[in-house]
Amino acid sequence: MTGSLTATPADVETDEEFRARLRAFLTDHHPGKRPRDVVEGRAWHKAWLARLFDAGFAGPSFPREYGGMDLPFTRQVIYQEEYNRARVPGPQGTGLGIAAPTLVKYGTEEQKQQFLRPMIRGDKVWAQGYSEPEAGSDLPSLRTTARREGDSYVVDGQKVWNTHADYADILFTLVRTGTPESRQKGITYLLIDAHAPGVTVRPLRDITGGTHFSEIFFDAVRVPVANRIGEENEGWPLVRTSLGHERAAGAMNQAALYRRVVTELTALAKERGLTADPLVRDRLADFEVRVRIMRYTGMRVIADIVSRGEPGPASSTSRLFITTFEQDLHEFAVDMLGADGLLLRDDPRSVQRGRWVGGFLSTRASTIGAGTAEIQRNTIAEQVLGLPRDPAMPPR
Amino acid sequence: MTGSLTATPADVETDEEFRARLRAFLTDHHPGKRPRDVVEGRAWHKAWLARLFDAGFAGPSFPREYGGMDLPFTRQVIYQEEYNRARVPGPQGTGLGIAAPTLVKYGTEEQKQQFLRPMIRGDKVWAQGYSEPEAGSDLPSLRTTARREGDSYVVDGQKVWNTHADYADILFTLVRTGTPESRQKGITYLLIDAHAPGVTVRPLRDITGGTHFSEIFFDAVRVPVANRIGEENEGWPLVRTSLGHERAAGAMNQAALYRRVVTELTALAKERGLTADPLVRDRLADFEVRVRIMRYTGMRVIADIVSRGEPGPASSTSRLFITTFEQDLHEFAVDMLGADGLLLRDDPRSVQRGRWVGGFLSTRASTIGAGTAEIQRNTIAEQVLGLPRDPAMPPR
Amino acid sequence: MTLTFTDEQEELRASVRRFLADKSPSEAVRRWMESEEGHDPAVWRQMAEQLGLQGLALPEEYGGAGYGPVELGIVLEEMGRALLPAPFLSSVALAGQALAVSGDDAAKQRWLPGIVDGTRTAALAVSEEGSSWTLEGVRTTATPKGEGWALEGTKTFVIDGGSADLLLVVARTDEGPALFAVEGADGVSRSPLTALDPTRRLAHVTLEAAPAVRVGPAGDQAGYLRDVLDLAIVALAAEQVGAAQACLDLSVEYAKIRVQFGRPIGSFQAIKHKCADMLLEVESAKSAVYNAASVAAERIAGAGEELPIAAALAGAYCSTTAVHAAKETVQIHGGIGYTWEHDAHLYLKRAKSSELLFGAPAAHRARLATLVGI
Amino acid sequence: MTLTFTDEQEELRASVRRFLADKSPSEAVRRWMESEEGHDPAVWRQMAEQLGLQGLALPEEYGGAGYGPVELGIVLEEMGRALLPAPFLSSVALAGQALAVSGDDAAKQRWLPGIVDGTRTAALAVSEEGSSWTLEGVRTTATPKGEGWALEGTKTFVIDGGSADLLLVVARTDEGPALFAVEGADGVSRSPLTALDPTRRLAHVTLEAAPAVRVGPAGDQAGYLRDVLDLAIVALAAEQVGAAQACLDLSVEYAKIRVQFGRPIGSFQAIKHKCADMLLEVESAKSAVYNAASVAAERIAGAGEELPIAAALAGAYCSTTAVHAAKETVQIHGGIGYTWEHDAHLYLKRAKSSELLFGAPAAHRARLATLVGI
Repeated sequence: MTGSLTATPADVETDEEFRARLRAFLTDHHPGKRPRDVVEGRAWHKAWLARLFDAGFAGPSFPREYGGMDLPFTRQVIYQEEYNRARVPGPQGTGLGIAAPTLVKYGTEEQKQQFLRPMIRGDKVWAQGYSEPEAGSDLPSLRTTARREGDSYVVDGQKVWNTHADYADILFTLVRTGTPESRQKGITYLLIDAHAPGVTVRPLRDITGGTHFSEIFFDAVRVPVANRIGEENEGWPLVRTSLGHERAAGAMNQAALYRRVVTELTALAKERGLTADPLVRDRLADFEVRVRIMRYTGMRVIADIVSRGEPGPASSTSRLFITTFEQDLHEFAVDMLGADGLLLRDDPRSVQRGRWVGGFLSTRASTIGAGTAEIQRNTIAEQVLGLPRDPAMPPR
Repeated sequence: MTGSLTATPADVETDEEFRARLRAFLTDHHPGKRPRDVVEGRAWHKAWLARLFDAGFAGPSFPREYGGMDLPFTRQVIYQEEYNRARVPGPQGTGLGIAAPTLVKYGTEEQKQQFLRPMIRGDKVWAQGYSEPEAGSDLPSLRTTARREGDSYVVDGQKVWNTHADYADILFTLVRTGTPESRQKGITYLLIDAHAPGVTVRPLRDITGGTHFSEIFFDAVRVPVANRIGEENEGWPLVRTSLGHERAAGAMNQAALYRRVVTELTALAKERGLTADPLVRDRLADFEVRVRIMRYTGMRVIADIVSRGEPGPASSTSRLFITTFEQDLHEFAVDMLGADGLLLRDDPRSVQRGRWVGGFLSTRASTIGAGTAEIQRNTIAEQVLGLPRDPAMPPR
Repeated sequence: MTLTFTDEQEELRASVRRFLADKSPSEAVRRWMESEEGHDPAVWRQMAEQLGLQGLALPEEYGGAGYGPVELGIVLEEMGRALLPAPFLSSVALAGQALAVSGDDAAKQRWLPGIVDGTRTAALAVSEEGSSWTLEGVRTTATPKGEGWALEGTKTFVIDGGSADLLLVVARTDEGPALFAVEGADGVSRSPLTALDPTRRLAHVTLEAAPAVRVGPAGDQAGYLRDVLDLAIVALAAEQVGAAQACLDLSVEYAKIRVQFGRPIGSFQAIKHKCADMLLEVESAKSAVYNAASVAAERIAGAGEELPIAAALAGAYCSTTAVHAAKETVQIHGGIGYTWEHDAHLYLKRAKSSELLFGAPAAHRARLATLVGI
Repeated sequence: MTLTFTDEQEELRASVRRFLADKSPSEAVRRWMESEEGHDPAVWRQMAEQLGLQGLALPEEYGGAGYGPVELGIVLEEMGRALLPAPFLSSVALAGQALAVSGDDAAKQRWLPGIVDGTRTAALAVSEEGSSWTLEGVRTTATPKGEGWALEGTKTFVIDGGSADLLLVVARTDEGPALFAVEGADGVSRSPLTALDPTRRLAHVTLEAAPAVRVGPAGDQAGYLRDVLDLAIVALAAEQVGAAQACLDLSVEYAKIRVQFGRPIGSFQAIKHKCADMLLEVESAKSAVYNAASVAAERIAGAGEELPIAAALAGAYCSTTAVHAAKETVQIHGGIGYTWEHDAHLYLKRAKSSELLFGAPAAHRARLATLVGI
């Protein structure tokens, strides 16, 4: 399976040759349009990821012994550029982006051997189990408990805002093993079989009317102690496993995505004769400014990583920049379209199948999920600028 | 001196007759243009106030026995409208607006007799001594001390941001008589003779280049105990003496002032051909919206006071509304004028003697002085909306 | 100009609020918004029979109570607060007021009693494809035919246009735009729109030689049509203010009870400042809309020349306020505010929809600029 | 495109920062801004002699070091940070770069060596009354006269135009706009402007049959003039970013030490969020200006067709960032930030002034819109 990788090792191939080879593969094997049916779509997606893996083009940043490509960072960037350019589907679930780096850093050799390859190949879909109804921005207050019983933990509690959990195989989950007041000091990181008895996943309807998130209920779910990553009560630092490089590449992907979106919005505005309005032009120009800056910042962060080994402060504000940008952009698009912008996807008269109004709704989550914009600003202020903590906040 | 008042008592005169009589007086006795020279200007100002008082037209809200007019509230509004319309100078110093209501409520009969009439007539100019360099938004932490010695207090310390202090006769001042940690519980309210030995008033140059504020230094200044308003260590509640009605009338005055200013700015924009730009038109229209709302809110607050005896929540946000408005307005004016907007008063080519760029600078103080905009928002949230206090803040 | 309320008006507000809390709580709103009809006919009847709301601001000679835009504004503010799904805005505030100011006694006699007693509903059709809430954008034509007229054109975003018994349609004639009444299905095809706000029904209406009756006194060049549009804007602004106030209330309540990091989130400055800014905007929006309603009342009494200015001002400011308040409400509620179960999204959808139906804020400002001579 | 700096470039930044901290601290800035000359001639000489800053980005054949806009940007960023009052932007970045890209060997030979060694200064005169930093707004005319040309017109907001030994003036000819060199007082009257920013001298220049030499190769229609204007915008943007960073640093430092209510004000969310937003903008502005400088370098090397876009983008974003940062700095400092003694107002004045000198942000965006085909 790793044959194709070793056949053209990085040290004999130039960056541009690598780019060409990847581009050729992605073009030649492009899986075409996703089937409309959700279940068929997932199978189609899985088949694509397996093909990608089998050709040696999966897991660009992960070690070869676990099925990854182990690319140097500059080449990871090339990989992301080409992948994005080809418009082929990315990983299913959130395992590769979040759980995999944690496993690589904190997992035992057995765990890495067991879990990484099927994850990278896409055979197993992973979903996150962090958030809880009562512990939103204050994750350290989580209440889902795990009680040790012999070689197992028994898990009880509820998680929420879990993307992909409705078809996931493995849930990487934070549970409380310490006292209720133990906060960060009593949290353990467990991998839970989503198909185990006692696990119930219920789709959660959100403001878009869709079910992009789920709730997970654990009712006396038995989890082998072997599925614990790191030590008991020492799971908290694992949440913070630096995604530095992935995050930088992710920001570049977002920049490329929104580059297309701004171009499409501008085309729409012109098509409808709206650019005659200087107020519309001014706003569109502002989005043009911001989407370009998004790309320059991404490049700057990457350049810093390559030349100094670490990103500068610009990397800390990327997410806030992007999330506020995408909210502003979608809302402006609706405003620009006027009442026509209100028509939803299902309306035959909707503009571009209601994508803008849909985005207006879904991007409300951008400044909430994975830490609200307010929490992000706190973090930037404290961790990057070194401003003092609020004395009435629990210690970090 | 009160003869003219009793000659036409409110109960035999209709509101419209009162308005006509006041308007006639203000028109007939309009003092003309203020002399350029600062000292001459102050004397001219004083003479006007004395003439106003002698005609029975000073201190609309204050009791007659101390020289005021004791007008019912509706008539105070008429008074303010006419006064503002006539464009005659208002009171000198900040005594009438701030200290007088405190004196009326907390002063002894002797103090009222001694201080109010000369203040209302403008014979004595009053200035405030609250702020200190270290106690900005956190006024209860003030450090200027007053030590009791027989029939006197001996005052030492420094005050800052005192308007009119450079020509004031009386400084109404907060001093610490309790322990350094006593906060609100150790503050006393003193009237200090600005000409007493040990008082030094030093003009403070601000960002406009002008000296609109002063610093006051107290070096062993002896203040008679008779000049204490309220009890020792019980001065803090005096600071909060409700200015309810005056504040509502003040907001109406601001609305009338800015009504003129927006009209003038629009005229300037048209004169320079700038209203052809839809971006300029949109901003001007927004100021038009806001300045009209300012007036409606003022009227609404007054209507509530008249009909229910107290203003609604709208009165709590007026100041924030006005201060952000005046900042936005002046900055926009400079932006609209482009580089020409940068020329200062002294430049012969300046636009309207640099009033807009001057306003751009001076309105920076609007969101700082008398409680920053941030503190104002806290207060609104806590006192009007009932949101809980920050647990790390000292008790109020 | 009155900017405060009498005891009687406050009592009206209180009784409408009680009625809606009782008859149209969130569960009911959600049930009816997903229904075929879109609203509860029983509640609609009770509104008419018990409270007389449909007739409150319509003339006494047709069964109404003869109050005006100020009282109507109070009712609409409460309906906005409760997100009531009902054809009240369309039938009473838009069509009802349009008939009332038409000066056409025959038309009033014919249609107002049914609107007043709630047995019939009407809708006002102004916007067309690519246009907004303006007379200038009207391309639908009316040509004389027999005793009446024939209408040709397409109207869209007609509020409750799918269910209304009577359509009042703005159309062009050789003498300028005028208002026409269309009843029955002859030449009329209506299709529902699937749009952002689930609590309000919108329709697309195609008119092909649809028989119509002209509304408006003979010889009049439909000068009152601008008033019709402005009264609608003022009515919607009242609804928006009510919704914004509801958002503020929801946010403040939640901020007091939601605990994070061991303390209520309302003790954090970021949340406090958001709420304080919302209060500022809500109070300012009230000033704008109370003024506008007051001017509208004067207008109906024959004065109130400032109505176009007051309406444009209220339309611009209240729209922005309601959308901002709703967005902040979602944000302050965090994850819960993003769920279908919480009402925050209903306010967001109502606010965003209302912001664009009668012209976006910038369009209102542009009109205001012209009106005040900028 | 390079968006990170080499060790050599970082060393350049460090040495310029050290030099300015040593030679031009706040006290010196304040002393010289109130002086007749407006800057310290000794520091100016040392900049040339010890660091060679004036020649850093100018061609080697005229005594320069031959670096380009990226290195010049680093220097300007540091000067913006230090609010250095000196004719560097005008003489080196505006006039020096204009000459360098003119393609006119004679002009370069004649004037660049003096600019490079700091013995002479030059200024670039573009704006006229009622116009801004555009070629379209130029009404000053140049007519052939003898061997040279005669200029007629009025230039304003000329940075350091009062003291410059050489004026480079954009004027109209029958063949379009072109650049002209004016030396001496013949036909030239200069008067200082009293404007917002005390750290930068501006002049009003009247030209009445002023003898001039055309700059630019024969036959060229001055196509490089757009580059001249864009290079100026990029240079100013670098200064703005430096000033914005200084504002952020001042604010963060103050927020750490200023105690109110028994705790540093930096522990309050309101202050934290202001600082976080400033960081976001400053970092974004850096991305904009580093890209622009990099494109400018490509442009000078004969490519970089995106320069107009990159310059408009940097001009729009960096202007706004610097003004916002300066306003927040005043606000965060409270009363002390409103005093003449604190530097906050100097940054505010520099930022507001820079925002408007070469076209306001909306003008940059309008140009960008056209350039990218919006």
